[in-house]
Amino acid sequence: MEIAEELARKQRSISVAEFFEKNKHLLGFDSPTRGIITTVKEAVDNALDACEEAGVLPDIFVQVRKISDDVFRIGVEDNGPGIVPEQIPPVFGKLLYGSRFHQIKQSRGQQGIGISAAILYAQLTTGMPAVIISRTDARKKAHRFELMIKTEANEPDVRSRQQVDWDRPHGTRVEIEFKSTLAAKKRLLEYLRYTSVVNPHARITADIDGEISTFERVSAEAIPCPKAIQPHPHGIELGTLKRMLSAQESMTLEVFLVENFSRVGKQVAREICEKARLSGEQKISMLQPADQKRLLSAMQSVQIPAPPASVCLSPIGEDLIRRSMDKEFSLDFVAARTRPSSVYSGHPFVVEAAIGYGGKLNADDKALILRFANRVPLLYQPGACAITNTIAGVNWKLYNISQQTLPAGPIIILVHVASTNVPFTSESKDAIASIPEIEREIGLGLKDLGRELKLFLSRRDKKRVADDRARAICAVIPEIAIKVGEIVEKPAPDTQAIEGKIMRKVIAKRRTVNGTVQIEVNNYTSQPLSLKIYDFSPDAATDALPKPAFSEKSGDEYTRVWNCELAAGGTWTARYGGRGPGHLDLQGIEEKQKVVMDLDV
Amino acid sequence: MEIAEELARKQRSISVAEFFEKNKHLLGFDSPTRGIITTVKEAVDNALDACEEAGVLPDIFVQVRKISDDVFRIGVEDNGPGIVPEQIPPVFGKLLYGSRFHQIKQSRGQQGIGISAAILYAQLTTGMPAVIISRTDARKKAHRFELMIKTEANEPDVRSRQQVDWDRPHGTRVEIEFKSTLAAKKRLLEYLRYTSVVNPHARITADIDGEISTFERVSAEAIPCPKAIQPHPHGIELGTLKRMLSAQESMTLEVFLVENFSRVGKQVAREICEKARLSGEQKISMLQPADQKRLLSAMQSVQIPAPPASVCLSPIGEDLIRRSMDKEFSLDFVAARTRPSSVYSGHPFVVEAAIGYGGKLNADDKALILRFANRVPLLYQPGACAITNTIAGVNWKLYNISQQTLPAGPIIILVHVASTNVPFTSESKDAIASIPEIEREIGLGLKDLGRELKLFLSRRDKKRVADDRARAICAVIPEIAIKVGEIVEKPAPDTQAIEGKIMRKVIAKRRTVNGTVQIEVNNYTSQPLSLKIYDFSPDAATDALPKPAFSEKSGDEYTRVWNCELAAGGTWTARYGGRGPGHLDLQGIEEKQKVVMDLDV
Amino acid sequence: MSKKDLDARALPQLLGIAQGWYDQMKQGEIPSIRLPTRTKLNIAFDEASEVWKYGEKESLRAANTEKSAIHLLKMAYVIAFIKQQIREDRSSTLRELYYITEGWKRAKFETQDESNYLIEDLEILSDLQREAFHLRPEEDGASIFGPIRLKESTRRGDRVLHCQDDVGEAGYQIPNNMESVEFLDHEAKMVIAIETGGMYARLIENGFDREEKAILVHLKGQPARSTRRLLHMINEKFQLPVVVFTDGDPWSYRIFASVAYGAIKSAHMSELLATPQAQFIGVQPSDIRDYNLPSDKLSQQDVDALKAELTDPRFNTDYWKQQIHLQIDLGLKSEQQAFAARGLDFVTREYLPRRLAEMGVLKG
Amino acid sequence: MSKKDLDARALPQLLGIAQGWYDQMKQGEIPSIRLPTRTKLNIAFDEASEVWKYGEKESLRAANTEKSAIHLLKMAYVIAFIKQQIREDRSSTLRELYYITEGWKRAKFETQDESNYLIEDLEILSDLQREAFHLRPEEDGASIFGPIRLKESTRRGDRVLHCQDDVGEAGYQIPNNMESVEFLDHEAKMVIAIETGGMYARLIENGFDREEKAILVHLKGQPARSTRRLLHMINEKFQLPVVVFTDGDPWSYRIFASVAYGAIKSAHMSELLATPQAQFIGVQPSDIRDYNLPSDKLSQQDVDALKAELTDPRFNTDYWKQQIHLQIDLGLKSEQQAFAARGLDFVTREYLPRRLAEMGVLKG
Repeated sequence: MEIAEELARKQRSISVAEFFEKNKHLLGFDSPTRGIITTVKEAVDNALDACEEAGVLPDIFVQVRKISDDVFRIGVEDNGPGIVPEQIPPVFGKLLYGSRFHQIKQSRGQQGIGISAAILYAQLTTGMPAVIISRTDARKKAHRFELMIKTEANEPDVRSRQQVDWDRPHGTRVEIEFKSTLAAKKRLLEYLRYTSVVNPHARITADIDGEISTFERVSAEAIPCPKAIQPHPHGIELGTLKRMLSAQESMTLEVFLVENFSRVGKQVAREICEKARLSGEQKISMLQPADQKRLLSAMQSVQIPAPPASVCLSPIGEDLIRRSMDKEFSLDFVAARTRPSSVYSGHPFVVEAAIGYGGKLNADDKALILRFANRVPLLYQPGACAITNTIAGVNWKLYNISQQTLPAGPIIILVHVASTNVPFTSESKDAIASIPEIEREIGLGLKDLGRELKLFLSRRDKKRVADDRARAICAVIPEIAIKVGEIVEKPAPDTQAIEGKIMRKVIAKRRTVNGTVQIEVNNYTSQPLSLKIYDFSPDAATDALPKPAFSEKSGDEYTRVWNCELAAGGTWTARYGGRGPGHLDLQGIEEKQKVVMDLDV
Repeated sequence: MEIAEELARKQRSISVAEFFEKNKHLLGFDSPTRGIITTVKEAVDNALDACEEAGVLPDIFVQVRKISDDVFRIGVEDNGPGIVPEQIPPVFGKLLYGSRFHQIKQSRGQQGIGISAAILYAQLTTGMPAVIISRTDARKKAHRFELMIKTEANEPDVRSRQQVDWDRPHGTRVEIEFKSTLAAKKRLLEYLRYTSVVNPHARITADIDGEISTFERVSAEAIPCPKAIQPHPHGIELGTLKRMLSAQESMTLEVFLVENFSRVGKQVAREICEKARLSGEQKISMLQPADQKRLLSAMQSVQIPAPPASVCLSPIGEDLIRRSMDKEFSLDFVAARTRPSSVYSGHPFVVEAAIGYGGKLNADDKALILRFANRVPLLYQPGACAITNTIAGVNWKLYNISQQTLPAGPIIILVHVASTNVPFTSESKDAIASIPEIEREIGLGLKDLGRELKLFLSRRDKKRVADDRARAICAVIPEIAIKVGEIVEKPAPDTQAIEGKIMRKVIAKRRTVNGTVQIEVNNYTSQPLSLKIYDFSPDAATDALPKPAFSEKSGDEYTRVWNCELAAGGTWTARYGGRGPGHLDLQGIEEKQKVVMDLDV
Repeated sequence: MSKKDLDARALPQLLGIAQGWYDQMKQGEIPSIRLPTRTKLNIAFDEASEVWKYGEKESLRAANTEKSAIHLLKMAYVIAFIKQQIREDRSSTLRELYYITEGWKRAKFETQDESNYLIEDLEILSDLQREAFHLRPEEDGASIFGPIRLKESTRRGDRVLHCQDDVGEAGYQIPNNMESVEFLDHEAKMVIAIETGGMYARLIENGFDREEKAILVHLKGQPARSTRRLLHMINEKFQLPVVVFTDGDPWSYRIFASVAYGAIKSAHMSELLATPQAQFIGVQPSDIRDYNLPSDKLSQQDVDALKAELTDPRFNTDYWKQQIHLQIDLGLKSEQQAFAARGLDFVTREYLPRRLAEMGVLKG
Repeated sequence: MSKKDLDARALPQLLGIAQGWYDQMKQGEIPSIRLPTRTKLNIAFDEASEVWKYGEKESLRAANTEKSAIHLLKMAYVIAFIKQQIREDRSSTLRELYYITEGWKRAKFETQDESNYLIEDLEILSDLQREAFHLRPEEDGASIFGPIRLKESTRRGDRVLHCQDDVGEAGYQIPNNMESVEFLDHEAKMVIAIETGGMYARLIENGFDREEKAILVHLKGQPARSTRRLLHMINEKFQLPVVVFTDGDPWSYRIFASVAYGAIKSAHMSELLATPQAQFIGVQPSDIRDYNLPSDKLSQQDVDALKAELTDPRFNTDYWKQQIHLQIDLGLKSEQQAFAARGLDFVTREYLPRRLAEMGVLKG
């Protein structure tokens, strides 16, 4: 026997399930720690996608329960449309089976691998079947399946199937038992929090081994489900075109173009044919390989409008982003941009960006960066991601934000890329590849937001400048006057004139001199005013002159209130014996018209 | 109609070819530049594997020809056993089809994806079918196929098939047309050079668009082909065990264990059964899930010898590694280690390491690190690789090698990991994952080599110390003597006594003073010697005294030879008129006993 | 000017500043000061006095921010303190002033730099040297050796000293306040200002002061104000030529520039401190080439400094442009003492006589 | 010792070194020298002279490697050069020596450090100061002010000077070579060695030299050898107490240590340079606490320096251990002039009299 024949006997087909069983890391199951996050993520992605397709407000429940030292039972339950019983085995028990791979529209899951892979790895480590409960209608019972996967065949292996009662009128529940750890609990909660930020219409409740966290929805409106579109002529490769041609051999070329591509009407189709030097009337079965190449090149060079993004994409929207960010981080400033849709290699996409400032954020940190693709948070490999790199490429100093590669300060930056085909750098979907069109859109969005943030910061700074000037005039200049008087050996000049001329506000000063507290209020505005003057201090001040209209002790401190009618240019003073530090306030005048100064500090 | 039913209509199966077509980057086809390297690599890997299986000395021809601006035709041809015609379509036209996925042995390719994926991406970008020519026997004709892949079905699409004449008596040739660039030509040649280093039995010839490079073999012995073994009980997971059990339900447990696992004899099988509290006589079909878990845990806790690595692995061997490294880098020092085989998670592996020093290597650079897995060079992602990290973890300063994270200096470090299952960090096979057992072996090998290198360096340093001392005594001390004489106003002391006492060697000195060249040879050994004294200089030296036995002009330089019998303690001198720089040498005395000093420098 | 005269001039100047603020405040204005901006770009050559001074660019500092107001407050405190010092005939160092402000609450100085800068402001505003404020510099004074006689008024009475006959081999130590020194007479033909102590001692050992009738001044690196004042005073009073002898590197050229044209930091004092007639004798970059002096490679910092000098108005002459470009081309720098490589007498027997003749200081 | 005497002693010493090598080579031995190792660990207290000197640890340097042989060759060249200098009554700086070696081929010095180190070797081998080799230090000499009269022999004849009456307000400038100075008489009770110029001037202004009969010596930071030699000479000749007044930080304590015990670099000269009777007056860490002086935080470098001092044999006394530990606890350092925060007279009216009384220098 020839060697070649001997070798031939060993050749075998390999099932895709076998392949992925051996290559766990490809799908994010390389470590038990990460496996738990990947499993939850795949199940939640499916749940959100299903709710979206059914137009339901998602109400998702995530449960992680410890079974033994290293075994955890993960359950994810939604109120989606449910899955018809016949589809449950292939959907959960077969890799590369799903509804979204061939559809051109924004969705979270795409390959039909995620949840089946989770079930595959679970059965590999614990040998336990997955449990699926699903109900499609309140009038019907729920179905409960126990499922495994026949690895050699990549086919579902149904271990049991029964009808059961279930408290949800419709929805799906998956349960998987996994060898894992809870080391990444923080990251898991982070994933759920960020998921809720970009899915403001979803309520997510998590029960992580008894510890409950709820991420409430900020919007009670279900988001419209994106609809699939035809491929765009700019976005296909020769191999795909050939395939499409051979599937519909009896059509004429013009009809083929019009019916199979988005944005191609008769006018455009004719233009393409002309450019390719082909007749629109000929049957496509007649096209020679050289014709096909010319056709492709014509399709890609003719001007064609961008694909209809509004149909197939579902951005979150500026208002909802602002609200969800504010909910999670209580910000001083937040702005969001949803960019107009754009296109790369024929794939439509929309970039959304938001910037938040202040609030609970730490001023000493680097900016917090939240990356999302099709409403799914990206948790790993920030350094490899176009979002991170574009943020680093913006000159933040232009917007008065300090920057060391990445911007720094109490800042949060959110970027969401929605597309019919998000270009991930790897199948584990951790980072977005560097596509110039996408980077350009992210950059434009961020710069726009940067300008808005700068405006906010400069307004804040202006207020600071005004305060600074008030301190100079009301606190320091009087001291200069005293010292200068001493030098020239004359009485110190009165600095009230300066105060009035420059400030045109109401100025209240509080000062303690030799055991006497002096309060002075000057009305430098052009209006007579009715003021309430509040003074807080530990002094009883029974000798106060004039007598306060009100005086009360609360805790260790007294509160005194005087009412005072003050003409334009008028001055009001009060004094009492005391030495404690205190605090002054005015009512009856706008905040920006008032200056309160503690001269004891 | 229920929503669930509507959704169900859209569910479809996805072919693995479709999946990989959409996810190019997973297999290293993400950029046109890298695609060309990946394609050559997959084809060369297959060629080497095939030759190995057939026991043939590989003779591989790689050809890259530019067809148009961005289209290249890649051809790879081997003298392997060839492929029988019926197998050619599935081997090249179907992803996940191959002979090595289910075999436990060292091989380059494994998944049955690589070359088919290359054909898939080629047809996607150029629409051109791949051409395969294969011949299995000199007595038969070759078969020529034009092949494409039906993506939706992951099945071959044979476009033509014919018998042809071919000049190779047996072997296979693949031709693929690819949209690509030659930007990575240097890297491609690097890949071939390094491949030849770890496959010293292979001759590789490359014709890169007309530029020919040949990497000659250093060994004319075909390497023995590794043989597949049974899985080792320590290396399987519950899912796999269950699958094996259900495939052979009628066996008894003991027979099952003995027949299906390597290193399990009756003795071990009984021990496992005992530990699992199961009877070896019971039919395996009777095992309950809980029994299966106990069985697995027993299999993994019983002491079992490591798998038979010598059968399934094929390390290169120390001698061949040394020879191929020396061939490529002309080193001053080279040492290699093939470590004893070891095992991780039941997978046998062997680590080989080598260190080279000096030669053509640059002294200012970081060490050059060559990483290999199953005789395949790893070119990308060095930072993520256990080899790099282990090298960085060794304290090289202990071996007198400077180190800044990685060792530095004129050093080359080679590490080869051979295993039935190399744990790559990703499917593009760029880096080895951090497995403690493997890292330990790499570390031990490197430390061993480090000690040897240290020995070499210290011998070299000792020679330097001796030379240094000779310069001090023969060149500097005479100058000290002159200066000291000047200070104390006496004639300079004779320093010959010191030379003799300390050196006990033959010392030859050459000095030019005022137009006279003086040569002095002192025999400070205790033996009479017969010496030949060679003097090279641009001077004709017709006045030389004594007259040389031989004098000849060659080029611009004269060579003179004197014969001289020199008693122990004796001195011989010669002089001639001249001023040119020159060069002295002695014959008739061992290298380490001789000191030649040019006092003009 | 005698000490009393100086005090009589200083007090009204300082009080004038305070009075200005007083008047501003009386009129309901925010007190302010107006100062020239102190950068390289704002120094200009004054044809009349032949020195570089601050130019037209001024900045207004009004007390309308907390920072500026506190700056003026500090200035007021300092003026009051100086007034007291002058009245009591006391003096103090800038460092002491810094510590004294410790008790000034809001007017306390944060750093030593702050007090230095503030005193410079006062110098500019009052057109007086800090010595007039009874403030002593911390810096080390230089030494002088040569045929010149001077009178120093000290707290213990006047001292008359001849700088060859009445001093040790190290020479006469210049006091901090040159205003108390008066030069009486001399038998010299020139003044040589020398950067390093080694070369100063070499010239003394070789008797250069006697043989060539030279007054030797040891600059001790970048010269202190009192040293520059001394050179100015001798040159002004006796019209003696002044030459500057330094190492051949960019930092040393700045020493020459500060002697001849004034330093940027004290451009407001240039009329009192600078000696525009001073000439640079060496080490010139062309000397490094012509005498093949032992040298070091220029560092990147050196090259950067040379390039900065090309943009400095004080070096904007053909001579300097040529020398600096030459040095950048050579890529080398040499020290004064590098002449020792040609023998210990080379510098006094050959180099200096040749250069002095070239420059017209020594006739043939 | 007169210059002639010194020369008469130096020449035979140097020739003796050369003769030693000559004899070694005559006997067929490799020439070598033997030197104490110069590290902190090899200095020891010498009971007889009460100073810290190099201890027993020696290293042999034989010409048996190219590097060592060249070192000895260089030494031979330098000895020949010094011999010539002494014969011709010339002198030079170390920097000049470095440049002179330019023409010495294999014996040419690579760096300035090399010549410094080699001269130190020769000092140790010959038991003489470098001044005896007619080598001048580059360093700046200090100044002295107070009731003391001295005679300096210069090339131009002897000068007799009183350090209050015959000098300017900056005092008498110490020459590089103190061997040419002889102290004649004095009316002083003590010598105060002061780190900073500001404090030196403050004591002069406040008349402390007159009122308390104190000789004030300005150390100018880490004191040069000539300054330490001066303190040693006054103390030895007149048995006057010497107190050292520095800033309150670890670097200043090293100034005190080098005055009192000698520097590690010149431990071989300790008998001539150190003044073991010298006492530290302040600023003490306890002063920072007791007088609440304005202070700065210790940097990590400061703390490291303090900790290094705890292992330095020169600070191995209860007093210093206590003060240094206190300072580390406080985490603070203060400058001398920080006393100004309590008024310009505080240091002379209160602090110094109190400390001098405590130390027994001033009787109550």
